[in-house]
Amino acid sequence: MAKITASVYTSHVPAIGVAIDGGKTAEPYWAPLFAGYEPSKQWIEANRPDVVFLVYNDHATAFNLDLIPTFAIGTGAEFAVADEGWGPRPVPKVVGHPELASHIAQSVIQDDFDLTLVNRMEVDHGLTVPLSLMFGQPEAWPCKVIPFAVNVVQYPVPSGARCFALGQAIRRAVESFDDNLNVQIWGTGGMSHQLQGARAGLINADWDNRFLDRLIADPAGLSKVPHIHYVREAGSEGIELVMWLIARGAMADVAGGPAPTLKHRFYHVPASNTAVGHLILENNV
Amino acid sequence: MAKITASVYTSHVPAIGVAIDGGKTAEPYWAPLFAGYEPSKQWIEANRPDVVFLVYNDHATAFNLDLIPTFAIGTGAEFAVADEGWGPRPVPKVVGHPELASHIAQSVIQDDFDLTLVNRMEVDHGLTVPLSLMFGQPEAWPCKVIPFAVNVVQYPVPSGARCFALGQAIRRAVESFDDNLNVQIWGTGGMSHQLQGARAGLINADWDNRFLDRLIADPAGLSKVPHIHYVREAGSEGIELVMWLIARGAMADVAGGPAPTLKHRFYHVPASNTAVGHLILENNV
Amino acid sequence: MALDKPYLDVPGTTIFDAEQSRKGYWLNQFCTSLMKPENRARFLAGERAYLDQWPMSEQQKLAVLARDLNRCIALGGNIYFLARIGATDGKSFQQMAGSMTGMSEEEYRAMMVAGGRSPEGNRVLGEEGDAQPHNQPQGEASRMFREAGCLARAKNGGA
Amino acid sequence: MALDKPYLDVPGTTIFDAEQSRKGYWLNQFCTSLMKPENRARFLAGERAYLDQWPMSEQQKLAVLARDLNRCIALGGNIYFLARIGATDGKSFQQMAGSMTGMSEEEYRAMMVAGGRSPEGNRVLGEEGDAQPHNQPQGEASRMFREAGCLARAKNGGA
Ligand SMILES: [Fe+3]
Ligand SMILES: [Fe+3]
Repeated sequence: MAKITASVYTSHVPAIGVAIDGGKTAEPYWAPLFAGYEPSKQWIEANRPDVVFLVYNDHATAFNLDLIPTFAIGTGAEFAVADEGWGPRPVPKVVGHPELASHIAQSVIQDDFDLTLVNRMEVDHGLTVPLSLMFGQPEAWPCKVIPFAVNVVQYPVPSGARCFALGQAIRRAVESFDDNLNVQIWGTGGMSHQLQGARAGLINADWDNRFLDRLIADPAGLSKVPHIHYVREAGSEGIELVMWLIARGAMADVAGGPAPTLKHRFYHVPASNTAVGHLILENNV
Repeated sequence: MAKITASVYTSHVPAIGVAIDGGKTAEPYWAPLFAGYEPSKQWIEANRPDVVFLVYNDHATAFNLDLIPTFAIGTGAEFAVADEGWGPRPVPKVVGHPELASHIAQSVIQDDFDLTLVNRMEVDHGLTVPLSLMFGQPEAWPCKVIPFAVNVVQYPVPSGARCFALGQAIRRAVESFDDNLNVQIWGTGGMSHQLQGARAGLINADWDNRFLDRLIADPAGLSKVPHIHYVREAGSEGIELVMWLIARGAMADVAGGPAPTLKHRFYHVPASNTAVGHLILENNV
Repeated sequence: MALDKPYLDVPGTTIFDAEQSRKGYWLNQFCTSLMKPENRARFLAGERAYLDQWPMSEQQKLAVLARDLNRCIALGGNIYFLARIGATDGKSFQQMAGSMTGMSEEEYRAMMVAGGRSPEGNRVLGEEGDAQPHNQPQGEASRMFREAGCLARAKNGGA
Repeated sequence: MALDKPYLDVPGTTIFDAEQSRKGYWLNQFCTSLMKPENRARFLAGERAYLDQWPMSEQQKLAVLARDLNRCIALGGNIYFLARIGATDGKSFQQMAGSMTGMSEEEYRAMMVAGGRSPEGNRVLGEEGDAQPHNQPQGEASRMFREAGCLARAKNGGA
């Protein structure tokens, strides 16, 4: 049986990718941020997943205005790294897990989530920066990755409650897969940031830290926060945080199991325009 | 306020399009079928909609295996007629209603339906054959059309119950649109047919007629029929009938209003490989 | 436990699910390419060469060349994709569907005009309907096929 | 009644909803074209000619030529699409975001290093924060801008 063993949460700021790719991680601006991910690299070395179910948003890369899926699951065998305008990041291609991805798709569609299945798409910094933060710069990514893209670009984006319920359905789906697989689910994006207008650069450290507290201890309550609160408090792009609720919904305690163990918590301002938040929660089942 | 005034249900067999485009509607094979749509043409002449919300399935035309949305709503200004391999049908392009379509999308996504928004796609016989059956061969279609494509090609397809619930959400969405619009919702596809294997040509007139009975009088009960019943009883492609439940769910009685009036009912075998069913239900509100 | 597939015991019927879709990915995408008139022309001008541009299995290519739609479906094809091949050949959906039953075009058309194939005996594998595996192929061809089989068996001493 | 848009009273913020998306469709699709290196080169080699191939409004084209991202957003652009223009110019997301505040690159970077813009006074239109319309533009440029405005008003007799 496949099992969700842990969930990882992290911002996916493009500038972090630029810093890694350009060898700038030791510079004074970046050193404190990367220091915050050192424990995570050690943790994942000791807790290597077979598959990462990686929840992220596409930033007008694979999907432009011709077609916008609310939830898209990557069921393909591999996914190329996109050219977002600066040339593709020099990172390995992403290898999928078509069998598990199709299995999850089948299960959650029967659970009334109206997914879009995608066999061919390019993945952008939303997916590759978290991989770089956790795995560094390997020749090939050390595990398979199922990309799961959420629309948070054009409104309406899915509600926190919908995301939280989807996470629960994903958990049921993973646990009904016959092969023994160690699966981690990652929720990415956020924390507070705004990339537009006179309000660009907004950071709300208090709100972010309360979000982290509640994500750990009261995810069901947190899932009921309406979008407008994210926008007002965490900036227009802070809405990406709803994606963390998908990963959190997949943890055992939400289905009546034991509470997860907090293995790591980190918060840092700034990375470029953005506040960086990071959590690792381990399941105890 | 926009209002759903009626729902129309019809098969969308490609050969019907070929017969219309080729001027064969008076031939002995086809005459009984087109006679069955004469009352419908008169009815729609007297009950001209401003917009048709047209539920159909794409037959590997706009969507191939690269990307398969469960539910896709056409929010674009117009939609070209596809070349399905025999050259495009000689019918007018389809003009959309971007404002109403976006409004419906926004409303039903907030109601937890995970739509894919599509601004650019070509539409196939699933959408154009019903238009031809109801409107004949005009220079331009006499109303706007919002294409709504449902995946019934690759399993899992959405359940009857999910489709029925979606119809109810669409009704709420239409009624919250400010402009006065006469909106019809059409459910297309089916009835019994199988296009593959040793069982090709299966027709189950009893089952089809019970489906029509229940769609009129007991849609909530009908919506609980599992997929496998459709496959066993109505052939592998009979599964298209789940789309009729979207249109039926949008009728007033489902939301506690008065029962609709049956304006027309027609059933005919065969059109090519398929049984043809057709209903018109008028709302009494 | 794995997901339920309640549709595996329907005779003469392959449900196009994720597993079939993975198997038939390139076969179906090749078919999609035939939606462009220039590709239809290129395919017809040199079928094998056109097929060799696609990462399809040799079995899939042979099934396409033979226009054996049942075999195409067994190898992951889906009828709505495969219909692009029929369209390229100028065939209708009725001709394509009929070709999978073993019946002649006239036999299949006559069956449809007479009300189509009955579901009786064709709901579950192991019943006695005309779509059951042990009753294939169907139509006039099948009688000739069976007689030829009998003759062959008689010749080989009944093995 | 129409759908609720509770996000219209957030200062300095445009939510990219269906209405903005319709308005900005071609502007954003033009931006998408810049994901291909050959298109970036063609755009840089002749910006106006490249823009004229797209059914964008004249206002949208002028806003792109001026690299006025605030104006682009008002005309239906979305920052993730508009970022392709910045990428083509070799600019970072920080440079692009900063350019919309009126601050210099150094001022904006310093604000971020100091912990970013405070949400205080910036949650609802009409409060007193630095992102409110009556406090634009921000930074050193604004002081010069305001002084210039005062001088002009003084010159025009205080109108
Ligand atoms: Fe992001
Ligand atoms: Fe159909």
